[in-house]
Amino acid sequence: ELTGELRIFLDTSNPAPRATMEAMIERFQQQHPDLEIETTVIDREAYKTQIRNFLTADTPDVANWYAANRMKPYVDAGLFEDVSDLWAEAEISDNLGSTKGALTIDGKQWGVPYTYYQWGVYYRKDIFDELGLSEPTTWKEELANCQKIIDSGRTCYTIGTKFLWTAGGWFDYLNMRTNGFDFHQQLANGEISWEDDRVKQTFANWKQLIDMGAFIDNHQTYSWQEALPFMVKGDAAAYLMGNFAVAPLREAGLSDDQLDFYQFVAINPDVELAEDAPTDTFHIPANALNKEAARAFLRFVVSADEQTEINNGSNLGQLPVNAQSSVDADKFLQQGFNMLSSNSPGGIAQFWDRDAPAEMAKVSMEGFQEFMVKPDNADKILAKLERARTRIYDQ
Amino acid sequence: MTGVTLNQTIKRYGQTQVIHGIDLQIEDGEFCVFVGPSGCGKSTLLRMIAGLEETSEGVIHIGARDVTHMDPAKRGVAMVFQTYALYPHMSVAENMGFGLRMNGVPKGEIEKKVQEASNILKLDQYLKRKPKALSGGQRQRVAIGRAIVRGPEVFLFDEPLSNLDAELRVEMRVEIARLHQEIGATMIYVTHDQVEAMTMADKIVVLRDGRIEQVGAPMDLYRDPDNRFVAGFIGSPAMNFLECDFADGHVTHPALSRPLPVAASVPAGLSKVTLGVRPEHIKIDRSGDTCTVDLTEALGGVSYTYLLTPNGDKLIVEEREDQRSATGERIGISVQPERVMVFDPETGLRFR
Amino acid sequence: MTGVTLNQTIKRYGQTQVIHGIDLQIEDGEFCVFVGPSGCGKSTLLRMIAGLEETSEGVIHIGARDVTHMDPAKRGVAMVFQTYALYPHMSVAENMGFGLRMNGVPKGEIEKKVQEASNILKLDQYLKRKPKALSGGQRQRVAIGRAIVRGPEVFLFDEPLSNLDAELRVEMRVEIARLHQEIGATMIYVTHDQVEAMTMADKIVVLRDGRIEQVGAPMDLYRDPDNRFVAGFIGSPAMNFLECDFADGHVTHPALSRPLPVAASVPAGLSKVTLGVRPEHIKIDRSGDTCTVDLTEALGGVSYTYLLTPNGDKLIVEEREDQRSATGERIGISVQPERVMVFDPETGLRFR
Amino acid sequence: MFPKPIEKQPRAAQITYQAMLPLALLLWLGPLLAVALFSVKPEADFTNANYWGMPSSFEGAFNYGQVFFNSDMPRYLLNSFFITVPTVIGAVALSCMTGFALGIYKFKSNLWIFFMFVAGNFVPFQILMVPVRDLTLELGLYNTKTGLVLFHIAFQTGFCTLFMRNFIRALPFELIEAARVEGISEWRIFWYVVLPLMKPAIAALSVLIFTFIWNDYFWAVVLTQGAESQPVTAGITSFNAQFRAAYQLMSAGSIVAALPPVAMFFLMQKHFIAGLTLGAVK
Amino acid sequence: MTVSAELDSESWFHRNQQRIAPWLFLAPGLLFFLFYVIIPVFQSFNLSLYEWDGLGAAEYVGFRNYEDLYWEFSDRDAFYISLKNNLIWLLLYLAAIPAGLFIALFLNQTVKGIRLYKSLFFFPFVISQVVVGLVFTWFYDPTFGLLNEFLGLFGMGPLNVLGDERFVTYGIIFAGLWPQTAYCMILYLTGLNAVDPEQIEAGRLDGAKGFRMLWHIILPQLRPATFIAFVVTIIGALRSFDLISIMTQGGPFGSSRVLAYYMFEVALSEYGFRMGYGAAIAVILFLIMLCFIAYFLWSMYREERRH
Ligand SMILES: Nc1ncnc2c1ncn2[C@@H]1O[C@H](COP(=O)(O)OP(=O)(O)OP(=O)(O)O)[C@@H](O)[C@H]1O
Ligand SMILES: Nc1ncnc2c1ncn2[C@@H]1O[C@H](COP(=O)(O)OP(=O)(O)OP(=O)(O)O)[C@@H](O)[C@H]1O
Ligand SMILES: [Mg+2]
Ligand SMILES: [Mg+2]
Repeated sequence: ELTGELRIFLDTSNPAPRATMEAMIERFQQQHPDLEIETTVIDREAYKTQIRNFLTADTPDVANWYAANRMKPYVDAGLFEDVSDLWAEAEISDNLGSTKGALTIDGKQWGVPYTYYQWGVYYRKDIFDELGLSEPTTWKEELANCQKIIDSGRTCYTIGTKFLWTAGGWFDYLNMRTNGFDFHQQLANGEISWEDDRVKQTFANWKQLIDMGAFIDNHQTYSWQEALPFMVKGDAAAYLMGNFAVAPLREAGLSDDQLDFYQFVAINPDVELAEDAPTDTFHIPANALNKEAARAFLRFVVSADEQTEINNGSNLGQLPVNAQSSVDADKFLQQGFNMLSSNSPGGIAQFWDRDAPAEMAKVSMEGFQEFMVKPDNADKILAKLERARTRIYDQ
Repeated sequence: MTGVTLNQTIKRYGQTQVIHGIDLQIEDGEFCVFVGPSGCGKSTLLRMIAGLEETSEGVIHIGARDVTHMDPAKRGVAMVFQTYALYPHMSVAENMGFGLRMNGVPKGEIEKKVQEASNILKLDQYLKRKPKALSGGQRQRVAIGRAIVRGPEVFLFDEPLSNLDAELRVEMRVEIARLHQEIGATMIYVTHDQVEAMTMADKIVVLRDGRIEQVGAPMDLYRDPDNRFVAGFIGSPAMNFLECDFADGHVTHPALSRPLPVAASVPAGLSKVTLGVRPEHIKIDRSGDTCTVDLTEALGGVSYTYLLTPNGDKLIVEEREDQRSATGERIGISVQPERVMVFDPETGLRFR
Repeated sequence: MTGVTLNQTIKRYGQTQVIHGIDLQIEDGEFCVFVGPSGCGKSTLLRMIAGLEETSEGVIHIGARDVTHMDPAKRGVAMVFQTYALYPHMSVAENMGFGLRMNGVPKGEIEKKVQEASNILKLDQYLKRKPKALSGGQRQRVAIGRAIVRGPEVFLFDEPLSNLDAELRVEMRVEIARLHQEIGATMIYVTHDQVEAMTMADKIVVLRDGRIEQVGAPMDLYRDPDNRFVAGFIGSPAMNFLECDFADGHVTHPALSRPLPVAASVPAGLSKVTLGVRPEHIKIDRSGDTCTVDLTEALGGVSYTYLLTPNGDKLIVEEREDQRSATGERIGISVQPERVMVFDPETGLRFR
Repeated sequence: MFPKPIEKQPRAAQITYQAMLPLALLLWLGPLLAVALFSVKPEADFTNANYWGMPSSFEGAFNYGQVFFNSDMPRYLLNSFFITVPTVIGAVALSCMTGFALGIYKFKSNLWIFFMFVAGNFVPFQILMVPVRDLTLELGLYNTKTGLVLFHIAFQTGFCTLFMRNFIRALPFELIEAARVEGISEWRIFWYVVLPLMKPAIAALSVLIFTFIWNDYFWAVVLTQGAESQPVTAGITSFNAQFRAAYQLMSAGSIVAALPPVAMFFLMQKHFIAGLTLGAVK
Repeated sequence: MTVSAELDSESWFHRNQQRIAPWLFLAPGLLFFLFYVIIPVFQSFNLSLYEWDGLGAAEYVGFRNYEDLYWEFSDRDAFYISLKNNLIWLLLYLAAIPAGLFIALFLNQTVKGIRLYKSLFFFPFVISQVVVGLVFTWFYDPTFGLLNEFLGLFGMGPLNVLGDERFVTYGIIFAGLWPQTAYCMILYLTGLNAVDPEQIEAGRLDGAKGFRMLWHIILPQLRPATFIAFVVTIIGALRSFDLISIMTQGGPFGSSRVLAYYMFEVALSEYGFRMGYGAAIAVILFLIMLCFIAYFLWSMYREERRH
């Protein structure tokens, strides 16, 4: 039986996820009544800087984070516990195979996933209907649709790039559709010049949208939440976003009749479709004091039942990582699940700021933001990114 | 003609009236000194003439011009302040030339005038210095220079020497007096220093509580004051006052060995009067024994003897160096009848 | 015996020496006044005696004890500062008793002593007040009270009255003199006020540039100064000095109608001397015409006449009220030979 | 007085001036008033784009209720108090002593030590960020109020010393000499003579430091995380993350966060201004 | 010094009280200050020669961080922008001084209720910069901000101040000027109180009026206030962090960064953790500030000499 103290740090500061997590921890508590669990929820943005500090001092026993490159610095610094032992257990190895890669560095696993979600285009079905549009599948259709939307006095896409990463989403898709998953990963790994013609092609595609006025104005001053009302009010018809956007859109009053989803269209027919599906994870800091309880907690989180529970529509509203869990009947989750499992032959990316090293991610997303505001600066921006690349990967 | 005339001038601060209808005529080229106890309105009156305080009622003329509501800069007056009020960031020359500069006088002319003034005041070698680098006396001279440069018709001084130490004060006093002789402008001078008033003034105006008590030449006020206030105020050490019985043209007081005849015409029926006699007019009579010597102070050339009269009144007697009394000694005093003054004990008015 | 003795005391601040080997003997119970121009080292010397400044060289005794390097508190001295230095947050009684309290004297005893002192100084009714609620004179009295309470052997005063106005200054001066008579302790008093020095001191120490010029009783210094500096420093208005030719026991000067015989023994071969004569010892000779009246100042009882001698020297003459000269008048002067002093024009030393 | 007193000017000028005062104030405080207005509006006003009009209903109680009962705000406020008050006490206490030492005693390094405090007070504090964070981590005080308090005390000591030393310098030195002649030990001179006289300075400095520390954001971000130790300035950002785009709540939260120093200023105005002009440097 | 032959029985401590006492009084404050302020400054200098991610071991790289800064500068990258913005801050922030003076002159009257007005005008200085930042973010908001409503009245705008790299820095500085002006205002108000009335009167007699009076007579007397206002404004400009962090996070695309924010971003933010690099930026910032510190200490030294 587990005793002692278990300190959990979470970044799920938005009301719904926060409640979900707290409920889950409560269930774990009931299983282990003698364990003293202390939960600290930190603002999502602040968490990203503070994880550095608390991994080295005042360390919790469990902390959530993100997969792939985002966890690499901590793994390299020896601040995350190697949990390969958990992954060796049948329960996990059998059911969590699809996400293992995202959690593996140097052949070892450094945490467990607890949720993931699809990205794609959420759109106002009622507006599409009104304009007689249907879900596009090709770049040409996409552009045509967009033109019609614009002609109707709306913009096609809402977006808020104040915190930069939303622009990263657009870049992910445009680049993966233009140049393919592998190219995209090589770019993230610094193996390809930003001044490569293929990259330029991606930007050229992007520019088509920008030039026709597809994005809302002033997006650089909005956070992603602040960009929601444009869609809610019908000023914008679509939003390239993660599935977590559904909840606030519904809250804001959009019914499922008004809201729908389609996979980002193909651009280059020669490349296979690949998707963004960021995986959120739990880790045990290397300096944790109660690793036994922490491991138990991680096992608990990935168990099929908990996965079903926390990812269902009334909670996180995302996809469970355990193959044994059931996906909520929610139409977006179903569509997403299908898309990721059957229509993503190219591969699954984590997200630009998780795949690229932090510094590169920062510089490049700034570049994306700038590009979206001043598309004519493309060459200058790419030159700058190229300079950053040579410096960052050099070290 | 640039005298200054005040006609029924009144000054009020809100409800309180501090100057109560002053009439005063200061002649062209006269050196007029305002004296009086602190708070009597000397500065206020001066500042009304300067235009720094509004005149609530009445009329002020400078020369033939009615200046009552004129801008200070237009009145043709210059003022020297107690704290000098030099501009600390300007050099001596700049300080002196500032007023002209503000009035658009050409540079060359300013320089010439500054040069002239600094010649008069022997400030030539300090023209480049800042006021901070000057001694008190030099600063005061610059302040005066600033006034001279503007060539005003009337100079106003508000206790210009009270921030200087005793020695410098004497020096500057003489200098201002000389300046007055040299340039001959009308000057109005506020002070509460006895000596300054006596030595510098052509005319002294004694103020009390916003009213004029007496106007006159210094020695006239000293010899022939109108009332007890002026008599006590002018002269140092101050006049001695003794409350005496009066009868038959004679006053009696325990300190006096016998009744003293007085020439003043005291109204009939008055049995008490105040007798005033200056310290230098009392002679010590070593054969008498009406008073006790309380203390003596020898200052070299002169010494002051503090006496206690039988009824506890105090008297100060000035003695020349050769005579000297010892503490505790019992002595008498004698007074020449023509040297004493007689005042109404109620109103303080002098009976002549 | 609690006199104060200084033996070859020297004070240096870094490189500069400001007190140059002072020898001084102050008797028990004596009232000793230090005077001298500003910056001459009066305060420094006093503070060395108090122990507030280290003595660089030499020895200081208070009574029989060598206190040269002793803690101020151990010297048995009390000091009264120019700015009073009252603790503003303590009442009068607390101010006076604070030193005793900090040194562990029992409460009852403190109270008794404070009571005694406040009786002497008539401060009884103010004991509960804070210094802020007192007038300048009362504050100074509290400062003195604080000194008295500690029952010191030596009182030190550093210009205690210079922050008071003229009237109060006279009053407090008398009071301190009386206090000295009452408690009879040794007192050392720094001032630059002529009158205070002359009237209060048993012994005046005249300092210049960190050296003693002369020590003596007030009237001795006045009548019989050792040198030109002391002669000029003591007495107001200051002594007149004339550079004269000397021959055959007579001095000649254009202002004098004929050579003046002097009794002083002037060294042989000296043809120039400085003649010193006080303003009150010059008589105006209306029949003469050697001098021009530059300016007269009438103060009432006395008036000062500023004369210009033919060679441009200046002279001040004191006249009694009856005589008076007019500006520009030409007059002669006469001096009684026994009233003049003769000084070495180089060293300033007096020839007796 | 400059400019010329308005009461000495024509009646028309007086009336214009009197009228302009409130107008100017309104303009000057406009942004703040807008926030206050926001904080009593119902949410509906924002969705209906009624940003600047009158509130359609008065929801002040509800909004502020949300802030106090449905967020971490009260905790952040408490944290701020527990950070600010000890800092004020600590910094003032330390600087009373350093100010006394530097203001009263003459010793060779006096001026240099004083200048060190002054210079330290002026460094861009960002340069301290990394080392101080490491030091705090090493001391095990990261993410504690104590860690923040200790640093604040140390850093503010620079400014406070400048302030106190100059204040003590202005005290009449004779007071200390008088006490020394009376045989009072140095410590007691400090305690019985100087400290009571420093009351005004202590008051002024306390108010000033209170606002400085209360309003600190940078160090709160660098040295703390999470609601258990962060002060309200840092808290308000996560509060805003929680209620993003709920302008009425963000406004109410901001007002609540701004209130304590404002109240402090109003209560202790005299001291506050004295502090600013005496010490005069932030 | 000759040592007195007579040695008291007092303790060594008692005899040397005056020499020891200052050090005892200084010790706590001095130690605190040394450990938290002085030593860290030198540590930062040292750290700037290392490359360190805050997690593993630091690697000595000599001046490479500075080299990188140089390249960033010559490439007109983030460091160049930060430096440039810092200079803009320095220059424009000084506008708080005349603005403060103007308001102080406006309020320097004795009409009824003026005290309350003065305190209300002082408000912006007391509230946290975080709140100021929020307030101005809304003020500038491109959709509903008061600024655009206002511009709309004159048929201008709309302007997205915080979203436009041409305006963003000026927008933030303007927000910063708000509290800073209030600060300068209070300094000038107290300064005006201390203006020697006799000098004003002398000026009036000399015929100086209005602006000429202000320029020739009042301003020179306000020098101390101006000096202090200058110092605090410079410091404020160089330390500016809160507003940028709250209002733009350095954006859009990094165009509103200043050194203080950039170093935080590099060293401690989400995508950062190049401690050595951050330290190098801090050192540059420190060196800029050093000019002002030196000037300030020098003028203080002169002041001390005079006493
Ligand atoms: N601004 C003012 N408001 C109200 N009363 C004033 C004002 N200025 C002066 N007074 C009053 O006017 C009276 C005269 O003041 P004034 O300064 O003229 O006196 P004074 O004779 O110059 O005194 P002192 O010798 O002390 O300078 C005083 O009673 C004073 O209190
Ligand atoms: N701390 C010091 N350092 C250097 N020189 C000093 C110091 N204190 C005083 N002096 C110098 O010592 C000399 C004597 O000063 P002191 O204060 O004793 O003069 P004083 O006779 O009291 O003058 P005053 O009448 O102005 O008070 C002066 O020349 C002064 O400049
Ligand atoms: Mg006056
Ligand atoms: Mg002295």
